[in-house]
Amino acid sequence: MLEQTVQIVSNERDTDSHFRLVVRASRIAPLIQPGQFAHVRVLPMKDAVLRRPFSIFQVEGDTFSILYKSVGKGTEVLARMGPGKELSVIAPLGHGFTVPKRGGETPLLVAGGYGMAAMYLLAQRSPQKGIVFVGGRRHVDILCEKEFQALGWDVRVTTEDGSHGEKGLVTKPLQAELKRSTARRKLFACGPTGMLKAVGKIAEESRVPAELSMDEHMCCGVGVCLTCVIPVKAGDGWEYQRTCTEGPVFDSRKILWEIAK
Amino acid sequence: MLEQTVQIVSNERDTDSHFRLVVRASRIAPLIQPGQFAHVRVLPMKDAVLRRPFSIFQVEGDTFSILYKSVGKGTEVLARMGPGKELSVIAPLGHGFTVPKRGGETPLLVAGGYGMAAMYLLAQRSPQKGIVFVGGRRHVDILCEKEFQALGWDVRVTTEDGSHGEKGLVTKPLQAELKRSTARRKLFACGPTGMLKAVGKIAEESRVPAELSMDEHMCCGVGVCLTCVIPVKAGDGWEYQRTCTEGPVFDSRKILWEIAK
Amino acid sequence: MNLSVQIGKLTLQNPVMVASGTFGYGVEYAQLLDLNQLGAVVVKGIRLHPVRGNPTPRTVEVASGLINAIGLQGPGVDGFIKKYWPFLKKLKVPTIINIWGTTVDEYAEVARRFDTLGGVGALELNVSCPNIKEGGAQFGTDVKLLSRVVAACRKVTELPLITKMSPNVVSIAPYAKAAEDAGSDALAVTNSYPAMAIDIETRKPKLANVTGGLTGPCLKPIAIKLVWEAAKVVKIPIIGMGGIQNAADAIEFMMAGATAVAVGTANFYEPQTPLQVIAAIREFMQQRDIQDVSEITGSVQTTK
Amino acid sequence: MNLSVQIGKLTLQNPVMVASGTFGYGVEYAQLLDLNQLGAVVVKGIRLHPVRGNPTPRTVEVASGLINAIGLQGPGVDGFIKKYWPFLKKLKVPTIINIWGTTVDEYAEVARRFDTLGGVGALELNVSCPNIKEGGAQFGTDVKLLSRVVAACRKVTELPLITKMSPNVVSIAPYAKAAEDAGSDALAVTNSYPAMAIDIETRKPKLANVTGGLTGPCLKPIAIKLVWEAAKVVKIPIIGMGGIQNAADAIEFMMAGATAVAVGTANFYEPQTPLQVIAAIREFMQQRDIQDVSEITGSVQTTK
Ligand SMILES: Cc1cc2nc3c(=O)[nH]c(=O)nc-3n(C[C@H](O)[C@H](O)[C@H](O)COP(=O)(O)OP(=O)(O)OC[C@H]3O[C@@H](n4cnc5c(N)ncnc54)[C@H](O)[C@@H]3O)c2cc1C
Ligand SMILES: Cc1cc2nc3c(=O)[nH]c(=O)nc-3n(C[C@H](O)[C@H](O)[C@H](O)COP(=O)(O)OP(=O)(O)OC[C@H]3O[C@@H](n4cnc5c(N)ncnc54)[C@H](O)[C@@H]3O)c2cc1C
Ligand SMILES: Cc1cc2nc3c(=O)[nH]c(=O)nc-3n(C[C@H](O)[C@H](O)[C@H](O)COP(=O)(O)O)c2cc1C
Ligand SMILES: Cc1cc2nc3c(=O)[nH]c(=O)nc-3n(C[C@H](O)[C@H](O)[C@H](O)COP(=O)(O)O)c2cc1C
Ligand code: FES
Ligand code: FES
Repeated sequence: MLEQTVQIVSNERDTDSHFRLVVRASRIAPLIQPGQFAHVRVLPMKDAVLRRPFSIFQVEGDTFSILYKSVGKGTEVLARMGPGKELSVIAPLGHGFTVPKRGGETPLLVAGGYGMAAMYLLAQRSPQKGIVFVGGRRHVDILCEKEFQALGWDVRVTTEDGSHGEKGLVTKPLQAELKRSTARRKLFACGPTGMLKAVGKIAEESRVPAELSMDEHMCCGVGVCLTCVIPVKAGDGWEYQRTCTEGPVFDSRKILWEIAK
Repeated sequence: MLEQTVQIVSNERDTDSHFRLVVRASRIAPLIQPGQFAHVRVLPMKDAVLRRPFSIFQVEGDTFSILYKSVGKGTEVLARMGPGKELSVIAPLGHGFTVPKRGGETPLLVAGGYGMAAMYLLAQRSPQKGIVFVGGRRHVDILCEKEFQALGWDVRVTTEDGSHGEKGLVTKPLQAELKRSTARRKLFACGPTGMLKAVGKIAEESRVPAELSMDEHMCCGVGVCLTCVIPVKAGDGWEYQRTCTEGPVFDSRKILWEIAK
Repeated sequence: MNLSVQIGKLTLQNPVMVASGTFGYGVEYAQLLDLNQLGAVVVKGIRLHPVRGNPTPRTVEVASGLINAIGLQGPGVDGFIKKYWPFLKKLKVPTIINIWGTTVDEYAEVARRFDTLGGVGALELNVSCPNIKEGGAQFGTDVKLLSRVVAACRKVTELPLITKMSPNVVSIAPYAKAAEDAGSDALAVTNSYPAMAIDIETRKPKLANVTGGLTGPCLKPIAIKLVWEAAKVVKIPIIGMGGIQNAADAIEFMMAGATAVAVGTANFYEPQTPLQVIAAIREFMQQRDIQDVSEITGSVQTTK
Repeated sequence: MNLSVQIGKLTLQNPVMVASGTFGYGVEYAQLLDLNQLGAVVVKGIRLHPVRGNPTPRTVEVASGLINAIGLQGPGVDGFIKKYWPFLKKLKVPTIINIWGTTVDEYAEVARRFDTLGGVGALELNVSCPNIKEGGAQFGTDVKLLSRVVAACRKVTELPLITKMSPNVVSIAPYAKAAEDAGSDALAVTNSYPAMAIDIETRKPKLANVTGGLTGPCLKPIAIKLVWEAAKVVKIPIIGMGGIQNAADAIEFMMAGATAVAVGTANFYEPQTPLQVIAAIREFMQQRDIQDVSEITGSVQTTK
């Protein structure tokens, strides 16, 4: 974890309201592990008191990038910032994915929306290639499909409106795949909470392990404020653990969905 | 008084931290009288709840301009806004200067700092030319000297550090001028409160009328909030009158300097 | 689609009014917006006699807010009637007159004067101005005094009475209840919050009055909570205010329990705010097929 | 040039600490800044037993502020001593422990436990958390209960006691006086202000706890006034907090009467804030030839 003032290398529209931001962060880049995130202070956002968290998408040399959707005041201001402008970044943060080992379980990645971004490094650094299941509402919500294909992964697209790939939810081809064979597999998922919950259930039913990257509202991002907690099994009972510190990636068996809202 | 969203035509550095802003405001421009001001909403200034008042400098066709000093958060944001960007303006506001009549008293203008800007229209629209006394701390504080000369007015510069014109305060050459002749004269002044007070005193001693444009902290700018008041003689006593509505220009004899802080 | 709301026996064509002290006597803004589109015009606080108010500086901008210590400058009842009433009485929308006094009797006397004037829409009792030594907040932070002021005014007028509450209390509930019990027809929640700012260069307070009242967006989360709490204990309508800048803010107040709202500090920045809020509330209702604006009031879903 | 200040018998190398609940247990920020440069580290509130805290969402950003309803999640005295004390006790700067309970006895018991621990810098009595049903604010808004809590803790420890005041009172003066009289060595002014926000799309409160405590820059003008008023009635030092973002804010608190200050919400945005404030206070003093930081305290020039 480091705090660094970084320069924007590029910040361009991807699809629709999604943008790709590349920053030069020489000290941070080498430290990044798959599934970690960056806590970004958008300096021109004047009446804000919080940073904004984003999963780290790609790392290249002394740069890293994020893939973000413009949804509110922070991301809207960010989307208007050009190359050369400065941001303050605290990164890398959080406990990321366990990178698969050669010869271990076959990784099945499940992503929704910008969850795709959080999994690129995992796919890239995994010695074992697998399948990426990616879902979205419309075609424009399917991000970085090409990048995953370029890594040699099998990408299975679903959209709710059928405008790209198979029509339906991402869990449909995932379940089909799990039924198709009995090979050892492990799930890795990142996306909206509803999807994560569904993936957790599928994992349990199929008795495959799963690592889920939880999307919780954050404040400090470094473990001091206790905003971002989720209920996690501990001892005989449960306790609130911090998504920003113990997570964002949790073993799906540990999450108490009944208590989480 | 109108509210209009206007486009910036140009916004360029003048001297030091002074800028000239020209906006296209077709409905407002024709209404402007000398000594009136514009109340400007700097839209990107996010956590602000107030507009910022500026004297109107020049009017040309469907544009008007202001000459402003970057001193705080509003003017700093403003200084970074380029042509094409929008501002919301309420103008023209306030009760301005009485434009001299042909054959009447000779106008003597006294200006400090950006007070100079507030007097340009007065000089331009006065059928009778006169003298402009302009003072500042340093050479860079003397604004739009050339513009007044181009109007055919006699410009007498003083600076406190002697870097331009006569060394000393603006009141020095003014007093000398008043002593020099007994012709009928009228003073018009705009600048810091200390200067206005001194001019008011000189006017009283020399028994010449004076109109002073008061620089009071403003809030609404249109007379509803009662922020900008100064103590003014009324009946047997005095009352607080609004700089934004009854002023900014007041007859100097009416101002109660003892009560004003 | 119905936007009209009821404040006692007064019907407003829509729930958006302006906040006392931020809209002068209406006439000043008449050039910039059509006053007849408002729910009501609420004028600056008036006591029996003319009031000079505090020395300057009287306002200072702070983060997402404003502190003011105007000190209730005003023309007094007679001055108001002479100078502003001829204009106001011709408006098609009601005028609500914000009144105050330094004694219970003065409140009642001012209420009586406006009762006899005829044509006044409602009276708003300002028992919560933090910027004057006598009168104002002392009445709004003492339950017994508050009851007495409201009851005394109730006795002399049938005009709808709106009690303007102070935010500066441990819990608003007993005050809200007291105002209702004493005969108030509605509550205005909330007035400004006592605050202060210091110029570190001069080491002087930024206001001549040293302290003042904080208003604007920074106050909204506090005001929302006060409205929500007051709405739980009273049956009379609440007029919500404190930092409203747009329709989302206004709707938030209504969901918390407000029947109507008032736009204050935002007028200084953008005088069109009240009209923009009205238009956008209408749009919000259209999009969600809400037939009556009263469906929004108190619709927040809480388990508490 | 002297920056050190005195809080009871505790000497701080400079007047800038961090606010409880915004700095975890110190260890979390240790990678980002040198804790040994702070005036003191103040840890998150601790009661006798472990506390789970409230459901989520627990915080929401508002205009120039934050509302939180964490609900004092924490490891309890034993958990804290086991998990965090080994790290904290090695710091060169004092650790101030923020404590609370649901009864007067629990406050005293927690105080006693930390007294016997050894090496603790001071205890801060949180009698003003708005986010828990029992304990917290109920003690801070009732003068008698407040006195009892402070007196009970005073009996069991010689550690400097700092009473953390609630802003949610009509006047802070009687509470400040009560805390001083009951043996408090200092006051912390102020805790967060009760507030609420509603999501108008879902019609649900933005916090699972419905209401929370407002902090950040929006609170500063209220906090400055509270410090100024408290400083007029007590002789013990005041630790000022509420929206401090930079040295100018910190100096404003000191001029209002604070001996020391704490940086809270700003840590989330910029963890370097406390160190930046220390550096800039030093610069402020240098430029003005101020020899001792105590010269700033209470130096506001008012006629009131
Ligand atoms: C660990 C983590 C990783 C993330 N990675 C990415 C990413 O790779 N790409 C991406 O586009 N977004 C990502 N997000 C979500 C991103 O942080 C929010 O979209 C962003 O903070 C919104 O900021 P804003 O100022 O634009 O929106 P605001 O104006 O603050 O809010 C707009 C809307 O977004 C919601 N929102 C605000 N904060 C969050 C949050 N933390 N999580 C979810 N919704 C929120 C609000 O409730 C509101 O509805 C991630 C969030 C977390 C916690
Ligand atoms: C009628 C009138 C006409 C004016 N004409 C001009 C003009 O032609 N050119 C020009 O440069 N300025 C003019 N001013 C001053 C101008 O309004 C302020 O400089 C501006 O509001 C500062 O805004 P800011 O956000 O940059 O500063 P802030 O960050 O708000 O404040 C920075 C500093 O400026 C001071 N300040 C803030 N508002 C005022 C104010 N209304 N008057 C004086 N000082 C203030 C503050 O006290 C502070 O010290 C005029 C003011 C008035 C009342
Ligand atoms: C400059 C100013 C003057 C005010 N004068 C009065 C007043 O005379 N009477 C009154 O009851 N409230 C007065 N108020 C309070 C407002 O009516 C309103 O309650 C408060 O500003 C909160 O709303 P806002 O945040 O939208 O401004 C005044 C507020 C301001 C800013
Ligand atoms: C997330 C959060 C948690 C807090 N937890 C505590 C706490 O445990 N005990 C306490 O006394 N104050 C707590 N506070 C209050 C702060 O210590 C401080 O008094 C308040 O935030 C005002 O300062 P600020 O505006 O600089 O944040 C908390 C504040 C925040 C924002
Ligand atoms: S966001 Fe603060 S603890 Fe996780
Ligand atoms: S600035 Fe509001 S009355 Fe003049």
